[in-house]
Amino acid sequence: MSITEILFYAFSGVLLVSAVGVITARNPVHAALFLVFSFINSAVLWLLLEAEFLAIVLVLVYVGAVMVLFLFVVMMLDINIAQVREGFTRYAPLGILIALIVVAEIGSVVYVKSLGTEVTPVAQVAVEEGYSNTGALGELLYTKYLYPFELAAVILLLAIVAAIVLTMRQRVGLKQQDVAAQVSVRAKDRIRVVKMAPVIEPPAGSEQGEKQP
Amino acid sequence: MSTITWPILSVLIWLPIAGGVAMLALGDRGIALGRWIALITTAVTFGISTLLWTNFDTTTASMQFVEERTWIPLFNSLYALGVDGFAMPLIVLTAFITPLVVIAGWTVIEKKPAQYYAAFLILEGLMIGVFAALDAMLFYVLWEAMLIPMFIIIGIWGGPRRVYATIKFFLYTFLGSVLMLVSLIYMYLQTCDAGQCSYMIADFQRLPLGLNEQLFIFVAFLAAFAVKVPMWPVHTWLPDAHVEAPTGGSVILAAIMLKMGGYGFLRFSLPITPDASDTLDWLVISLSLIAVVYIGFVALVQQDMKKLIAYSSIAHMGFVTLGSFLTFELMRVNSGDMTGAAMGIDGAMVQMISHGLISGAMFFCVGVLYDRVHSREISSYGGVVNTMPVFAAFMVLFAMANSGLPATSGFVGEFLVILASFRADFWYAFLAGLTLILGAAYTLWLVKRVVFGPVANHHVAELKDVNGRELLVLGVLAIAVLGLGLWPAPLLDVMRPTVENLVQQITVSKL
Amino acid sequence: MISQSVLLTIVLAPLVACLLAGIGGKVIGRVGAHTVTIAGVAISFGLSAYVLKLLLDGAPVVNETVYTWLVSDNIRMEVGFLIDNLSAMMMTVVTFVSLCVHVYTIGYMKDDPGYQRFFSYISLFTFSMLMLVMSNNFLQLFFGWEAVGVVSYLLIGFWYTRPSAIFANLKAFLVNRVGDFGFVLGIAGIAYYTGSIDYATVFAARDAIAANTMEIFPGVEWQAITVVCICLFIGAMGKSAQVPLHVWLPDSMEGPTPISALIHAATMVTAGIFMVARMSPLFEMSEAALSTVLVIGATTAFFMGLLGLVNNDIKRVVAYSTLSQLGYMTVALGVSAYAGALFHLMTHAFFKALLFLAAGSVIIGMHHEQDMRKMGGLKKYMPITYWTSAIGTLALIGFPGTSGFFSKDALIEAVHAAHIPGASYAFWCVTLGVFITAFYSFRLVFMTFHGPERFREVAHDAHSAHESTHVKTDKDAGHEPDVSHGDAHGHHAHDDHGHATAHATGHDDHGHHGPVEPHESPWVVTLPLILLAIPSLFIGAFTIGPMLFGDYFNGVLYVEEAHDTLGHVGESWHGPLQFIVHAFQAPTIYLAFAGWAAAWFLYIKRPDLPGVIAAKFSALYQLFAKKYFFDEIYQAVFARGSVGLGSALWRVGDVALIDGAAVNGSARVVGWLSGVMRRLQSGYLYHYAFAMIIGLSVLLAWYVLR
Amino acid sequence: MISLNFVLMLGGILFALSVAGIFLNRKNVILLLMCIELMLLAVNFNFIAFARQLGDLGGQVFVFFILTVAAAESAIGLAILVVLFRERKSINVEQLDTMKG
Repeated sequence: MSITEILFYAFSGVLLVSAVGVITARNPVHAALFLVFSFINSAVLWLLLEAEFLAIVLVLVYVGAVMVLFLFVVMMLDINIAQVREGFTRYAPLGILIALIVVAEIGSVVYVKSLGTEVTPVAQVAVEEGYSNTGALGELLYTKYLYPFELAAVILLLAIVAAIVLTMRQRVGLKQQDVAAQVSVRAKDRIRVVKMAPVIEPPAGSEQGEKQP
Repeated sequence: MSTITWPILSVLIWLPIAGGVAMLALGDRGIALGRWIALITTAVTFGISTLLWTNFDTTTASMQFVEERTWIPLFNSLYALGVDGFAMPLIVLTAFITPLVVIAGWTVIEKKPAQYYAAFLILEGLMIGVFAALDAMLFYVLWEAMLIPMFIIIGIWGGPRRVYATIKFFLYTFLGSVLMLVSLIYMYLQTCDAGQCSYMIADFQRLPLGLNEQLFIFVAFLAAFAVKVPMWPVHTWLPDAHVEAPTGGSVILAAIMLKMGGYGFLRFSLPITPDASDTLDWLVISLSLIAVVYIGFVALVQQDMKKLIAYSSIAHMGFVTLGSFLTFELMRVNSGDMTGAAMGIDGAMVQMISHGLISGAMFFCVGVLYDRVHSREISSYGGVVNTMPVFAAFMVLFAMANSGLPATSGFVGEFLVILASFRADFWYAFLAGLTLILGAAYTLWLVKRVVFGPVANHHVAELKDVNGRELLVLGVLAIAVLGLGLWPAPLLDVMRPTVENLVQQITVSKL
Repeated sequence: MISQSVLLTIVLAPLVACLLAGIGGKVIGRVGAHTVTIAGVAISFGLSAYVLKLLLDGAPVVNETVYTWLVSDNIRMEVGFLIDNLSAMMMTVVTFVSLCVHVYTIGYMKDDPGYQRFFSYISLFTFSMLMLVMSNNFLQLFFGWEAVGVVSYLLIGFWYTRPSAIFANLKAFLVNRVGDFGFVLGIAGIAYYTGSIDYATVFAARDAIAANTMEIFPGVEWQAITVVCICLFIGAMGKSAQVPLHVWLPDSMEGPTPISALIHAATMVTAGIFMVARMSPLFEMSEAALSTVLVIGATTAFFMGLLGLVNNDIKRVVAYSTLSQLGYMTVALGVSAYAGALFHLMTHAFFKALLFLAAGSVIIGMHHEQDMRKMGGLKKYMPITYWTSAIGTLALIGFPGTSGFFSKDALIEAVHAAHIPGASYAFWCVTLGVFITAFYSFRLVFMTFHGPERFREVAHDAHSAHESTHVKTDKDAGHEPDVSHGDAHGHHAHDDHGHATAHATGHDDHGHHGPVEPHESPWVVTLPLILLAIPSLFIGAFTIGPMLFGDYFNGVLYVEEAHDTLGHVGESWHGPLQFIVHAFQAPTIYLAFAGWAAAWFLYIKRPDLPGVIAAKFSALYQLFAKKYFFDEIYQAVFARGSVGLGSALWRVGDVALIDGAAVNGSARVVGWLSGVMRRLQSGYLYHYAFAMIIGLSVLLAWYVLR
Repeated sequence: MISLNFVLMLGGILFALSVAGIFLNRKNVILLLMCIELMLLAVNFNFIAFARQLGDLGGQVFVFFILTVAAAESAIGLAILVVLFRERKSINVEQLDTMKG
């Protein structure tokens, strides 16, 4: 048993424990933190599996961005934990049963049907000098997978726009400057010239003068 | 061979569609210009379609004016167009009817006129495409695409129960055609097994198929085409659709869309599955005869003019299916003597063209009345001749044509089919011949109640006779109806090689 | 040689005139309309006579194609002309009668707003009839056949505001269509067995038909030729109004009188006779078909004549007489005396047209009164009409020397000589029919022209009674497709000019001419009467020799040796005079005189008796007055029956079963199913998620365990 | 040498845990979202394991895309959550039954 394997098993164990923590934690904040922890464990495992770039991305993107977002939302929203936890165990047997079935199925695929052993592993060539997982991945992404990559970028953009549009709200009664309206204003919008009969009586003399020419 | 080197069929398909798109772009504000665009587009299309006729080689049964381009390389589907003696007259008919529809709707349509015309223009292109398609996938796509403009036409410019009618129309036709899709895909896979994947109809026709396969394919096709024709008992969408459709929609529906069913039988069912057709021809023939007799009686009691004409359409289309499927019975009865088979198919084709003209004309007539009184009920009329003598003359003419009077086109097809069916079985001819009586009964009773008699009410008393526009439409149709009735020989000459080829083809068993 | 252009001119001249008068009617005006149409028909008549003369001078028979209508499956359908002695005779007769009617119409229709239209129609009719008789193939025959039917339809319904007229025209067309139905089947049969529809080819191949049998009902073999001939004859029954398809002819009297003369007496109704004669090579092959023809003709001849006895409408009496005479012609066909039938057809065309036109003249003179009970003593007011109609009547009853005598007597002789099944029944029918014919013919003459001047007695209350009958009829006829109108027509007289304005104002014009003062008609009316009276009197004597016993129809008509009844009659032929003398040895002529005498006794000597007799034999009288209840039965069975059947099929089949159960039913099933399914949709997100996960694991399990 | 089977099994168990988590925390939308993240992570393990086993970087590319989409998804999901909370003052799934048939 090499050191790699020992490390791998150890981190795997921690990963599973923290995953159990995610699903059983009473407090969503704890759950989120457990999730962060399992992500970090996963990142380590991925490093061991020679996926260095992804491991870093996982930490940067997930732990750094997504999980922060989660925590942010969890804390921002005032969640009634008691109410949410109500009937926590009601479906637990079913859930555990399904989980066991899934495990059994995957186990049977892996061990009984020996799907993994059918896959002939490539001879592990020694990594050549100057090989970079990031570089190799990048080369692939910007050549063969260019279109999907662009598409992914668009999806992200879409997600940004969508998130903003969804959460933005127009508050009523907010005093705001409308520059367009200010620029396009015209005189007649502001001043109205009204023609009306004189309110003040003209001097009496002139009236007489008119009546008796 | 034809002397036309430019892609005439593509022009015929895409010109109206381009016109339709232009109409959409122009919108309702430019409708004064838009109407002229629509008219000119359709008129030019008709003009081009006559080139099809004049350059048609009447000595060959093979496809003419063929165009082939790659369309969907993934499954070897081609953008392949071409016409033979079946498709060409139907294309000309389509191109002939559409300008009339445009003229007829000139001032009548007030709601979203640009979109109305656009729908008809696009529909025209699609319909021509259906007749011209040589690739089954292209055929199928156009066949389904055609439903959309019609769906919109009935759904937007239709009568009060238009939603019910459109959904019924759509579901009925769609149900049939998905089954057709299944069998098309099946045959495509068969061609792949044979080595060369292809969706070409001609390849399907050459495909060797066992009897069971043929039976399934035949039934699937039957589902698609019988609904379209429509045959009893899948006909009930037609009266509803007709009643609710605007005049132009009814005209196109009756004049052209119904013909796609008949065309499908001739293009797909018979040549692709000759043995299944042989096995199941009794079914088609009995349904056709039921259509003629049963629907004849049903038409008699209709109170709604459009419904009556719709039912009469079903009865008349019964002749198309009857004529198309006589071949096998003839072979059995006359121990292999094929005389009469070509006559039956000739009759079916002539009946299709003629019914296109006559039913179109009848719906125009109803439209003329409807535009004035806004009622389709027979009882709302009576004595129309007193106030609209010119219209009455046309109506009587078309009614006579509808009841199969010699010298009108309505007679030719019925006569040929009766002649051919007599060879197969006396009773076929007998039952088909009943249409002489029934057709006259329901049509002329309609005429009696609507056209003749004293002025029935103040609506009728205030009627104005046809205006120049309506006179043009009815006059052109009258000339066509009489022309085809007095001299149908050119039409039959065009079809002869194709018909003979088809008869040859279907008498050879695929087993 | 007869050139094709002459023949085309004969046919197209009336058509061009029709189009000019019909489409350009407003432009050319009334005078223009009758000028062009009369010119057209006159040209046709002149050229027809010229063609006839050419043929008599030995010109070869013309059988040529004008153009090919269509070619389908190697059967060539053409439009062409066959001009032989038969068609030449028909052309001449048709154009002559048509010409007379055209002239007559100027006077008869002078006040009618549809003047141009009327002329257009009758010219169209002439065209159609010429197409029919000149045809050299079945297709064109059928075209002419239907075209005359359509014109008849248009003309019966000429006064389209009158409900009874538009009812009658629908009825006429539909009954004719029943005949046409048989006719088309017959044509189809001919095309089947001979592979052609050209007369010459078909007749040459007639043995091919005769050699075949067909099994229409399982187990019953019929000779194909019999089936084909009977089918063709059904067509003739419709057009020539033979029992049981005769019901339309009396009703067709709703049309203007010139039409009754031209179409419903002289020409169109004889198309059936013409057609069977044309098909003589076929009919000769089947004795069964001939017997059918014979029996139906005899029945029509006798029983329809009886109905003429009780009718009081002047036109209807003549109409029943027409039915009866058509029966005579059919009987002649049945005994293979085709020449006799055609001969009678020709003479009948003249004298029956004459009678109708005379009746029309009386109607004009009486200011459009048709009820004979309101006439009488018209002789001194309308002398020309009287004398011409007397001539017509004498010809009709077969007074020795008149043309009707020759044709009818020869015909009865031929029946006497016949031996095919039904011949003796036919003989009794036609012999007794002579008595009946004489009786009702003179009844008409006596009631109209002799006796007291009853038109002066027409009281106002009687008039209003007539009014109410009329209203009732209108109502009856208005709402059923095929309604007969019972007996209402039997005794109410019509305003023959009830055009739009008159009708709209409810017969106001009747009010002011209470007791009418009859007057002789103008010359345009009397001239045709005189023109027709001449052939009615004389043509028989001149033509009987060549037509019946000579070689006029050689090569046209075909008679089997065994059926040659006319040849038998011809053995004793020694010229017209001897024929008259010979006739006095047979009972027929005495029966005719007896009928005359009986009519004189009952309607001049003892005018009170008919009512007494009618009361005494009221059951019989009712039977006749109701026309053997044919109309009622047809009305109930066919008209109401088909409407009822249609209604049932529609409501049960279409609305309830197909639409209700199948179409909307499946929609309802879908709706109900979705109603059940929607309960599964709790709306809770996690339920959907659970469902997905469970489904996923099941799917996975299926993959794993497979 | 880490065996492929072990990694696959690890992914499977992680997946099963997140499935169980969906059942347990059915009422808390935030936790549901977290479970989905966990699920995606489990799937990513498989991709990475096979990528390594086959020496094909395509698997890692896929993980990359999955991460992208998952990020987008959770962003939008949380946005919806915020809006929902603003409307209902609660994120209790029990109250969200407008889709009830």
